[in-house]
Amino acid sequence: MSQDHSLNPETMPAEPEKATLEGKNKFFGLWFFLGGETVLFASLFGTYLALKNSTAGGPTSNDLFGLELVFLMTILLLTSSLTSVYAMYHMKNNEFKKMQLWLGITALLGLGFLACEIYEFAHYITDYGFTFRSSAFGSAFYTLVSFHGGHVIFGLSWLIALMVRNAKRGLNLYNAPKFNTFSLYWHFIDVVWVFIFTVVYLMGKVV
Amino acid sequence: MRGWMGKFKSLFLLSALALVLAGCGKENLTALVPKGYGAESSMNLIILSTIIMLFVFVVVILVYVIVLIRFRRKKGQENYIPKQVEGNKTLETVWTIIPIILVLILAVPTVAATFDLADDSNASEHINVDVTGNQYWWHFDYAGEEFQTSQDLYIPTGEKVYLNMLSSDVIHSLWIPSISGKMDVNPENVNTMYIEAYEEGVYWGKCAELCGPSHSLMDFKVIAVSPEEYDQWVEDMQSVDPEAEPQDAVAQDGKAAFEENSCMSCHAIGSSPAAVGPNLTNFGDRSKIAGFLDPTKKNLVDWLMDPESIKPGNKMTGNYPELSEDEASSIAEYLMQLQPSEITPESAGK
Amino acid sequence: MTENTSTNKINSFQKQKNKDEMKKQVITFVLMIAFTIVAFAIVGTGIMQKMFVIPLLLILALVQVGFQFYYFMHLKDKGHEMPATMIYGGMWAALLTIVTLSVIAWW
Amino acid sequence: MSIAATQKRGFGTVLWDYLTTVDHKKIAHLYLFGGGFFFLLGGLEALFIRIQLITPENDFLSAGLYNEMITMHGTTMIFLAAMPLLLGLMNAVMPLQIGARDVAFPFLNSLGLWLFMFGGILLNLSWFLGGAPDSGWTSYAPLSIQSPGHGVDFYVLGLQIAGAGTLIGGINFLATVVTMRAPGMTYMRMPLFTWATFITSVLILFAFPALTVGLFLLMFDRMFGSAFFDVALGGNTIIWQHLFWIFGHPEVYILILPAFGLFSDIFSTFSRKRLFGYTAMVFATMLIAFLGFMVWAHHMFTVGLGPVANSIFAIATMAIAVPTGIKIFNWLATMWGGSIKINSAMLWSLGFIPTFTIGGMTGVMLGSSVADYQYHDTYFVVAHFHYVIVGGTVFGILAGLHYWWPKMFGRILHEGMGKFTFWVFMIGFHLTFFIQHFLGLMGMPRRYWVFLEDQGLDLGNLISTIGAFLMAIAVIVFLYNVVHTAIKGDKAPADPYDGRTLEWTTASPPAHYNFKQLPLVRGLDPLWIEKTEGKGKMTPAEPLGDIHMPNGSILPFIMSLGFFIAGIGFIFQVDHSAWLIAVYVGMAIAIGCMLIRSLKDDHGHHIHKEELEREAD
Ligand code: HEA
Ligand code: HEA
Ligand SMILES: [Cu+2]
Repeated sequence: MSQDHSLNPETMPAEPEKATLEGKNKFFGLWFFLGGETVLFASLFGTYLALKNSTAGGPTSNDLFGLELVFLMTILLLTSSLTSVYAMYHMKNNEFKKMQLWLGITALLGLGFLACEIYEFAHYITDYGFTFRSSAFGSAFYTLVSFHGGHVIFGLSWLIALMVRNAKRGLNLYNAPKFNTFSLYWHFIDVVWVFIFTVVYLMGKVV
Repeated sequence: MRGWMGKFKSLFLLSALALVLAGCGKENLTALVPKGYGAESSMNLIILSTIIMLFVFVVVILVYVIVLIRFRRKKGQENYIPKQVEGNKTLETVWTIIPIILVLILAVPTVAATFDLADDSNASEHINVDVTGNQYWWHFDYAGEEFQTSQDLYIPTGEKVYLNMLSSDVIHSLWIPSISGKMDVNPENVNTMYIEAYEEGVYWGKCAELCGPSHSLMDFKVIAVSPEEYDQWVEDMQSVDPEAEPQDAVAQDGKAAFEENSCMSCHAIGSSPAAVGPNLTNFGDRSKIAGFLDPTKKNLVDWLMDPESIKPGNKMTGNYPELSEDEASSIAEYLMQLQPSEITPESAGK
Repeated sequence: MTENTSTNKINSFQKQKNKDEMKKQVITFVLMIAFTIVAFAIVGTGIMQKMFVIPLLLILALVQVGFQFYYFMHLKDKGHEMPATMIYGGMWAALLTIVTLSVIAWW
Repeated sequence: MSIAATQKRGFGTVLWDYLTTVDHKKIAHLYLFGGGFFFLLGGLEALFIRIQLITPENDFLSAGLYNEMITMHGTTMIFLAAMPLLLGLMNAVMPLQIGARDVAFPFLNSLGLWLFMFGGILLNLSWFLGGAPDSGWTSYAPLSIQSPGHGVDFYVLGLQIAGAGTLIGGINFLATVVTMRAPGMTYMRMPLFTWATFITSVLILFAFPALTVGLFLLMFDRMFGSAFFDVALGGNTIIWQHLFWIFGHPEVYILILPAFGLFSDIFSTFSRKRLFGYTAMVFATMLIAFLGFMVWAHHMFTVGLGPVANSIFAIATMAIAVPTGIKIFNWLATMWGGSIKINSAMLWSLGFIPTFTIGGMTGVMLGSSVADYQYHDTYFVVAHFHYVIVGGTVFGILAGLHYWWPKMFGRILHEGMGKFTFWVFMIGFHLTFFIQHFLGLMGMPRRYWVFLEDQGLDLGNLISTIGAFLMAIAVIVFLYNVVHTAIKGDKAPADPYDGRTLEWTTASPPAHYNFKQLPLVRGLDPLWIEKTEGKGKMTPAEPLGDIHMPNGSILPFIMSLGFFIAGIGFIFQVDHSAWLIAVYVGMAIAIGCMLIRSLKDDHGHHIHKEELEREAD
């Protein structure tokens, strides 16, 4: 089949993720999407900043947040960013097995992050009675952080689907762009988290 | 601010007047004939910008007409290929610079007027009225005085009156076209706006922010009277005795029925700053019933019997026992007799 | 339907280049972690006044995000002009949004 | 896809073909069909509004129904009529103009279309399921929070779904322009309509996420008890207004820039002249888009943001007059010295210039904040935006339809009827809306269910209503024209207007792969260059070879259906939790489709060289 041939050339090109037109399209498409996501999160951050002091007598950010957990979460997510870079490194070297391995580690770190987040929310709800409905601050906090969490969940599902689907078939010019777009998306999630831990947690602790 | 554009203004006022004379626009309602400070500030800018726009429009249309007359493809020109022009630096610069200048001419006075109208640093030296917007009526609480009114706002002419506005439900917007532009009445924060009427009269006020089904019926009146009359009116309002028995028997029945049917749980006669329903102290003096109906007894009875059919979605409907025709009629009689002052919309309207 | 391609060799020049790039990225990572620790330390110990902490935190975050974009996501590389434009555009709109909502929705 | 060809095949096949198509030209047909349908619906709602306002204190509509009518009129017209019609034109023409065989993401293109369709249907179902939204197309909180029934819920979910479709469409166009231009088609050789598509897509990309977030907040408040706009719990209703207008103002440029683009193409074609000041036109478009993000608070001058904010936004708003003026004058200069041929497409374009100039100028007047204290929320504003939206966007859509009808459908619209439509519509339009400037200043606020007697507003409103009916007549004639043309219109040649750009090098309508061989572009107005240099035909940039095309798929349709079902579930789960089943089922369908899409490789198919050789030019 002609596709087979063009997607599995004798030597992999230097940038397998952008070697085909489809690959290029995916690459640009995802970047543009991230441009839009920037505004999406900006709107959420703006809403949060406008409402962060509207606690309606309930717990404030300073009462709630503990830095230890957030630090752990940050390290998990930052590290997962690095591991996905390793995966892309191996993709460019056409070392499929190693790529899968690093992607696997990325997924585990992401799962760890999610577990921490769920624990954190449960802690606020049971120990402080602080919920989505408590106050405008509560609504804004949970919405912002869960939108990020939702992105992590989506990213993980995407990653797992990619890994499982391609486990047997190896790397080619059809799926290399998919791995690459995933990694860009994953980095972006990390970027958003950097602002969340800075603006929500750290600044929420500075009184 | 006043008179920064003498000649053009009088010219425009003249043409505006012509419009009014031609039957376009109702006096004391139209923004085209300003009778207050805010409306005048706005009108100055409206005139200035209209002049600029007319200039621009004339230029555009001139070129447009010339183009259409001179450059139509005529018979015998089917194969004519015009010269392909890429552009022209000079021309393009000209039509970039001139609009910039025009915009600046408009921007400077706009900014000046914006700051002028937003200046509330002297509010405490003037009359302050706390305004509450409600679906679908207005509550006016005269700060420092012991009385409130609804629907009719009395102000002295030639003086700044500061309105501190808050909504009890959704967003409203207070607008008195011939005295002042509008400002939103938000539920979470007090907005302050000052108004000043130049002449005595009854001015129409409207709600300008969609606030539900009866948004279009949320009218009110501003009654501008001379400062002396205003003082008199304040005095009259101060000295109202809410318990006073009406003169005739029908009205006395009305008062009883009014109390029996728990009207008082929402309305107040006499001072009551927190109002669920309109304050009725000077109901008999009001220019309109429910903000927009002529003050006839029939209209009032109709209102009392079935407010929903008159102001859909209002909050009185269903909150009081059903009235018999008689009860409604006697309550109407009672309310119409609540006329604490000689200073009324009628006397101000002249 | 497709045979595994990992047998395909890629030339050694390319490999060396990828390796160099990877080295930079690891350094980037170390810096990012360091920045994070500094940020948490400042807040955790409370050694600084609010007036200084908040701008400092924001600067630390911005630099970190710059690292992510430019090194991890290769925005610095050739062929990324259009993506960079769009991200800057998005950030501009984002900045306006955030500034407005935190400044003029003030009550 | 010519209409004659359609008739030869069974209805079922055609339907299936359209449901599964990923061909940008057929997707364009669907956008035009859907947008056209919603335009009629929105127009009908406009007529109801005008009938209600024909006399003072009319009781043709009840108060609640009137509010539903204006809300649905505005929402339908903007989101379901104007934008889809424009997206339809972009889909039909932009890939042809850059010499591409397809778009970057054919599958997503189709997904965007179906999301719009199902979003629109969902929104309009509200009429039958307990009442339409009634808080205005702007849905200001807390009115929209307190609005009883499910109307606003339909608004939230309908727009969320349709909006996602638009966003997807925008990203698709961006990637298409970046990666799929024919050899030689540099950015600065792209026709203005392509430029407009590109920049409009940028606006979509940055504006819609703000609406997405706003709608989520509204949905959370209405359905899940959050407190964003609940003042008692510290909420702030101004946040909604900011988010809505951060989206809303760029949105109006999303509506006008494509029209600007196509007018540029039309003026230059029918003046037989190169567009005057091409570079300035491109940069003016960018500048409008850029400034468009910094002016949204001019819708909020009366909110009480304070004099500093009001001044900044007033100046930024007025600044937009400058790049727009550059455009107006460049169009005039394009025609100056040209050889102007006036047909229906050109008539709409010529009608646009004075009309839009008036609308734009009243815009600048509105931008003067203190003057806006008077204009705001009155019929002056209604007049302003109908002048720019109808006089700009709708005129633009009609111009584009007349201009590209042969390219899209293979037949030429009837000229006589076209001209009749234009004149009646034009007269009706000015009758309807010019007087509204004065109505507003004379004290008539907008969104008024009734106006009272004896306020001097009767005559103006009567005239306005009469004008609306003239527009309705014009629209009906246009519809008749479409039917007439489909049945016995003249067959169109490839290049009926002595065109200048690449779309006129393809057959009318084009083969589904557009170009047998990609053309080599040698400058701005590539076809014109070849014509003046004697060849009259593009030089191919590649030898004849196999063409790779994407496969059709029903998944976008089913996926959108899934979101639609989930949307209904979300709306009614407030009443009874059994409706959550619909949410789960709908989401399962949608996610299932996504999984199928990502797990099943789809390499598309090839059209072989031999086949292409067999087909005549
Ligand atoms: C296609 C849609 C479209 C377009 C293109 C515009 C264009 C403009 N609009 Fe409009 N606008 C709307 C759609 C649009 N608008 C809608 C729908 C609303 C109401 C929403 C609602 O509340 O429901 C609205 C409301 C609206 C308001 C808020 C009014 C209020 O609610 O109080 C304002 C205020 O500044 C405004 C301003 C402008 C300006 C300055 C432009 C400028 O872009 C115009 C620029 C053009 C020109 C100026 C003409 C050509 C220029 C020249 C010939 C050069 C020389 C000119 C000068 C020097 C002046 N618009
Ligand atoms: C693209 C946008 C667009 C378009 C094209 C129009 C077109 C029209 N609009 Fe609309 N309008 C808005 C966007 C638009 N409008 C918006 C955003 C609002 C604000 C809403 C709000 O306040 O929230 C508004 C508000 C608005 C009002 C103010 C209502 C109020 O504030 O109370 C009025 C009143 O006159 C009006 C009238 C009209 C008319 C007469 C047309 C005409 O041009 C329509 C012409 C079309 C026709 C007449 C169609 C003919 C149809 C048939 C012949 C029927 C065929 C039948 C079938 C087969 C179904 N519009
Ligand atoms: Cu705007």
